Amino acid sequence: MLTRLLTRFWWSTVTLLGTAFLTFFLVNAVPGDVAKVIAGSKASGEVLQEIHAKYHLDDPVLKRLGFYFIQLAHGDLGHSYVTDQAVAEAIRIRFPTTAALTGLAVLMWVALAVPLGVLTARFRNSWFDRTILVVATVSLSLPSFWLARVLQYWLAYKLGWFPVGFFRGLVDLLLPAATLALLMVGYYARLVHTNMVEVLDSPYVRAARAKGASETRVLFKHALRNALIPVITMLGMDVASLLGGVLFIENVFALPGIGNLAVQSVLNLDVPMIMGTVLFSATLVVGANWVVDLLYGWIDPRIKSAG
Amino acid sequence: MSPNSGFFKASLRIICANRLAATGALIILLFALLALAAPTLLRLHLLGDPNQLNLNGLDQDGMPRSPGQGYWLGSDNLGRDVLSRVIYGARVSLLVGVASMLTATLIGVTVGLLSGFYGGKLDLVLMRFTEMNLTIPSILLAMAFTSLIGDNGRVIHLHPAALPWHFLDITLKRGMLSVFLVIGFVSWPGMARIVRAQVLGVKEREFVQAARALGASHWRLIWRHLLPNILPTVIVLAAMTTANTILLEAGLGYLGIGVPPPAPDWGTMITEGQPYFATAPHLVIVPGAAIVLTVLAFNLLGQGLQELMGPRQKP
Amino acid sequence: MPLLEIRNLQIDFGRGAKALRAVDGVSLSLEPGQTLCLVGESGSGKSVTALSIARLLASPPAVYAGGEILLAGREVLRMRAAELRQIRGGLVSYVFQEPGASLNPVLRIGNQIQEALQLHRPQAATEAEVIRLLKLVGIPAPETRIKSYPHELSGGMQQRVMIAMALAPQPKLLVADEPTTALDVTIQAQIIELLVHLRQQLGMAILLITHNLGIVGDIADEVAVMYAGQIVERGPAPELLRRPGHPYTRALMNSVPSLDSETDRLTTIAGGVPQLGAFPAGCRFHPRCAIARPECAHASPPLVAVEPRRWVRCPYGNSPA
Amino acid sequence: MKPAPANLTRFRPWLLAVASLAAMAFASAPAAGDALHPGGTFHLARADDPQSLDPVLQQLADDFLFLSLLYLPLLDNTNGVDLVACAARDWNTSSDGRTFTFHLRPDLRFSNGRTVVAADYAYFLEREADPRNASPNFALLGAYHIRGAADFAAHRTKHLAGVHTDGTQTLVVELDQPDPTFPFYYIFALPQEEVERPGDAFARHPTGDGPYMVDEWTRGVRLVFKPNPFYTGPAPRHFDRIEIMIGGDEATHLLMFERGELDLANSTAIASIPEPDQARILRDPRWKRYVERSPLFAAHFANLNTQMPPLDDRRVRQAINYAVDKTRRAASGRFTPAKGLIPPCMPAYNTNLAGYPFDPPKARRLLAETGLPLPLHLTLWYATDQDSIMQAQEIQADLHAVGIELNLRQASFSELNDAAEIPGKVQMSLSGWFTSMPDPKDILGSQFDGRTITNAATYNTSFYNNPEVNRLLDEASRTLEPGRRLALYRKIEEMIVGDAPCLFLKHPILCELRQPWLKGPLLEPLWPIRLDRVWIER
Repeated sequence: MLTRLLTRFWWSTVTLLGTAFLTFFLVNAVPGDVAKVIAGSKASGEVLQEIHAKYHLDDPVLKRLGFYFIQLAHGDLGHSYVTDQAVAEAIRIRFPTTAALTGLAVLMWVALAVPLGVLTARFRNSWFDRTILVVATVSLSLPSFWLARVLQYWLAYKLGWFPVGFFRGLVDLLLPAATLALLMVGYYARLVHTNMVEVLDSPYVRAARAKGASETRVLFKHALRNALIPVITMLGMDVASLLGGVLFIENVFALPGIGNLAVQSVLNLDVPMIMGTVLFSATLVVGANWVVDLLYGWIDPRIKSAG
Repeated sequence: MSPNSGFFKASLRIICANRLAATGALIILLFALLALAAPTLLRLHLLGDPNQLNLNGLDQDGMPRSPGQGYWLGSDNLGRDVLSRVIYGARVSLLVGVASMLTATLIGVTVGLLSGFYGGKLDLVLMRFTEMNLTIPSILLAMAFTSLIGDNGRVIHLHPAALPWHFLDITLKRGMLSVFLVIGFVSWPGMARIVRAQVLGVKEREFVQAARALGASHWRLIWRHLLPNILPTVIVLAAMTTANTILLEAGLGYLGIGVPPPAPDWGTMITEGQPYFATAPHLVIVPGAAIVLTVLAFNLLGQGLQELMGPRQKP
Repeated sequence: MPLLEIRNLQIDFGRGAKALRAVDGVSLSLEPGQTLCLVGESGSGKSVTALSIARLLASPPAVYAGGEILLAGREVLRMRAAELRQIRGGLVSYVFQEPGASLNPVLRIGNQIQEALQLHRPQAATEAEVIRLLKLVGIPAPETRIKSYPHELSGGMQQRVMIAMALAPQPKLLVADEPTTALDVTIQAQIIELLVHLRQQLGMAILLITHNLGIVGDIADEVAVMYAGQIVERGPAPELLRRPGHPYTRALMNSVPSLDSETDRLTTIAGGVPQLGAFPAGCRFHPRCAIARPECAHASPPLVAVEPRRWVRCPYGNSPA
Repeated sequence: MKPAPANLTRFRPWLLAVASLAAMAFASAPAAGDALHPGGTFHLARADDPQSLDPVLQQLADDFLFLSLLYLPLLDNTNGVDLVACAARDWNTSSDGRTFTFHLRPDLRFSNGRTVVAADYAYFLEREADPRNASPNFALLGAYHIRGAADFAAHRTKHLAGVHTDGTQTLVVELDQPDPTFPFYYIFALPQEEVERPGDAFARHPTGDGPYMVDEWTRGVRLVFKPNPFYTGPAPRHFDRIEIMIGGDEATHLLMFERGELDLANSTAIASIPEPDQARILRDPRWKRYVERSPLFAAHFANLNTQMPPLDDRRVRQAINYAVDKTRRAASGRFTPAKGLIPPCMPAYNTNLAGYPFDPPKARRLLAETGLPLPLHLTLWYATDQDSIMQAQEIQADLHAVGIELNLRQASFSELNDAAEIPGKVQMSLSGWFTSMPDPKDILGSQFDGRTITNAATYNTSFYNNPEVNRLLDEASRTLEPGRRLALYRKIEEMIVGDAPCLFLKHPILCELRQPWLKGPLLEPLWPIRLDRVWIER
């Protein structure tokens, strides 16, 4: 168990370093004079030179890469070219919003997807199952920004059930989280369904039935826990695609989260901020996978002894 | 009967066997036909010019007209025919979507095959690289990529130069080429992983072992034995990947870093239309519905094919 | 009154035109405390018959198309869900083929046995009772084993746990569906021995499903042989084993692996078991039959009582070989 | 985002004929007094953070909104018309128009409790004049030629020779050449001891002598103001708290406003009610009474790079001007179609200027005269905001009709700025100019002085160089006599319009919407939204 986690940790670190490397080259190829981004387009030559010196812009790329990694080793993600704010600080300020939004959304869609997946698996191939299948496919075909706009207009503005935007309290996150949940619930309902179907066909579920266990007991005590194991893996992996969805939803609902920060920094060519957000989300994904690994051992006793 | 028509018949039979797949295929076919026919429809004046500003398209307040008032799906903020723009938008979305899917499939299948077939160090390196790509949300990666690629313009003639089939002309306006490459480059890792897993399974089967024992070359093993066996999976994945690439393309358009105007791109149409939501909701609803329908069609096709072909991947 | 009586049971898979008949007119009966062995190759419908006793077949696709199943005088096919839950485990318990897959991998074995107790003997759902049951089936150091997960046990131990779980509610009938197939030879003998021993000690009836006629002699009071969804021969064990009446029974006996033989190889019956839905016309066994005659391909023979408590479905094979 | 290089120069109006509807309506608003204005929280939203809250580093027009909350200028204006004393008790100008003397109020204090003295204003001017501070106002202040500014900028002197204090209560500024517009330059007091604290604390939590101070500024999240406990300025303070949420777009802000979540529909100084919603709002009985408008001292145009063929041919540039219909959408009341550069609300506006009416046949004739093969291919760069996108596509369609194929090139604001100032890179770019001066000096001189095209960072992105225009610009800026000054600038404008280095488009009109409970004068043409002058009364 420990060796496995350590191996995973080692590979995660390698992956993250690779990601840092990748993003560094990616964003450093961005056209346009960075110094002008920093100082404004009308800055004098003197000021531009100072900035070149300050940010080591004239150094060879490899030297800058070296600097960047040394910085990273100190936990420093650099400063924004546009606002001079520390990237780490910007991320720290914005992370709670994204975390709360995501957390709320995960709760919502898991609460919806699990019963749907279980019921469709139980009543496999019924009209109910087929309907939910189509609804689920629709759900994963919705463009997040579009759905967010439509719901914002209709539920928040027209009907006034929710605040239109911004983040002042948890109430403000209800609609954005529900939007995100709607986008994800289809996928997860199907995932639970697929795993549940497999588990319901398994001998131990038959054995549980043969014992005289009630249907509810069979579904929830015997089948669900087994069916959720792959779902939890997927949840961990999905943090990445989730950040993609969050990005648009934060944008539409004017939520000050990581996604919005990323969009802003790309539009502003704010290189350190782009790298910061990319690296941060990569870390988040790797971290989430790691947590899933830990959870796995707890949920599935077979893993623990498997060394 | 040529072998080709046999293949098509077979595909048709397969697709019709599943109602989901059939629905999906039908919608895609419809959009594809409309997209291909758009220039002809335009020449026959059955469709307005998607890029032509038209003062008649605006009401007395200078606002877009709602659906019905002389325009089936209304007009946009510049008085352009929304129906025409949506149909022309299908050209962009389908072309970019399918082209990115092909790019992603090419990379994904190659990486997956090599990784799974050769294993060892190559596998380790390729899979690490895949994982790195997976750790960054694809939209974020695409955003970073987009700011990288400069403007290249290119016209693609899908017909021999000698033939005047101009309906097959597709102009890759500035950005379109880069957009599909970007989307292709960020969409392959998932595919690579699944292909690799499949290859690992097929590789151990008797007939591959037998072929290997008979001294078949690596190329022959991959081409004649592995590829045909993973093809069903790849086809299902390709359909679902197309759904995602179209969504991604719309997303980039929405952020203003996709295919540039005046190309009627669905995502861009939503961005341009959303300030009008309170006044002319059709400017957001219509292109959005087009995206949903197309993406849904590809997802249904993928879902249906998966049910038909049996191997269970992700739903 | 027999404990179990199956009359003319018919089970289909699928409905309407697509329906495939898996069990075709099977009748059986079992007295309390007796052991009945249901023998046949895989695909013969014996497991389907066994599972139908507690209506454990997933429905759909399975359809109970006809016949009746009387368990202690109660009609199983008409039972409501609550009643069904009560007899499952309470009256009839099951032991399945693959103990590893039949135990829930994420629950501790103590917990799983306790669940069976809770469902039918809630007053006895104690750790002490679980330990007693584990001791009963011969698991060493049961006090520590109750905390184990299934994958931490060997196959034989897992099957003992399954048996303990089946016995926990003190059923009148134990259905053992190929309980030894997945285990290695020495363990097989131990499990059969355990079943014999438990029957003597607890006095329950056993319905043993197997494709191995070799173990039948050790345990069975009566034997029924199934082929392609039908019973082809039925009778008291010693009689039947001594004088098999149906060519299929004979073929099966020839392919019996001996429990003490070192080799796994057996004389197999030529040809394959017919697929469900592709049963041959006439006598279903005729394509593989050593004594088949031309008319066997047309007339399907009835199950005929050749002597008291002895039935054979072959007009030519009933003269004992 | 602002559609064009927004450069809000710091001048006050001096002769303003046009008062906004709002200003008229509220001219008779009850006299300010704390008893009338019970405080409360003012809720606003805007898309982006201010660049900085340090007035020296303040660059975008949008951010000026907040300076009036944090600092008191020496001179201010009421109703967008008259200069009035603010931090200064009174002021006078010497007869040669070169020396300005300001007498301070004795009782002003910074939010750290210290009394404001004349040296604090001198410090402000010196910070702006020192190139090391990279103040975006450096060039603008430079255009006044304060005595000794060049030596100071080159670090040859420790102080600005033309700026001195007389005791703690008097500030004197001397210019090298007369300039009647100088009193309209906003001069603030900055506490040196706070500014020079290490780090960037001052830009984020500035210390000023205005009615409010920053309570919290979390970038990208919110900006909150609270009362400055030491405030003793002349105008009353109205709110207990001003909360500005940052993020979202204008459309979202308007939806929030309509739901009552905001007190003001928009709080970016130069943006209006989103155009798509304007007609709807104006028809809505609930809101139409609360819409108010004010013209802006601004011009929108597309720069035509006079050094890049085929735009080096004046006839092509003129043809473009004739080909584009500038009156399209004018009925919305959001802009006045432009004939030239000087906006109609400015006294120097020339009603006789012919400009370029919409005349496609004439455009085609001019193009034919050039003998250039049609269609011509041109590229237009523009920023990513909605207004620019629409404008660009309208131009594209109009030019298509006369045989010019316009390639559209969308670029980020900064990318556009960078590209436009590189000679020979950008053929056409959508641009604009905002000035707060009721004088054309800035709007004409900053962009069309041909001697600036060799600067690395030039505002002359048409690369227009007419020696006669250059000479007249020098002469006009020195002229004190109003009538002659005006005539000179009109002549310059005529010459520029004739050469057509731009596609002249429009003069924007600001359109704002407030909640019924928000009272007080809000809009004016120069510093359009005055948050410091309104209050809540339910």
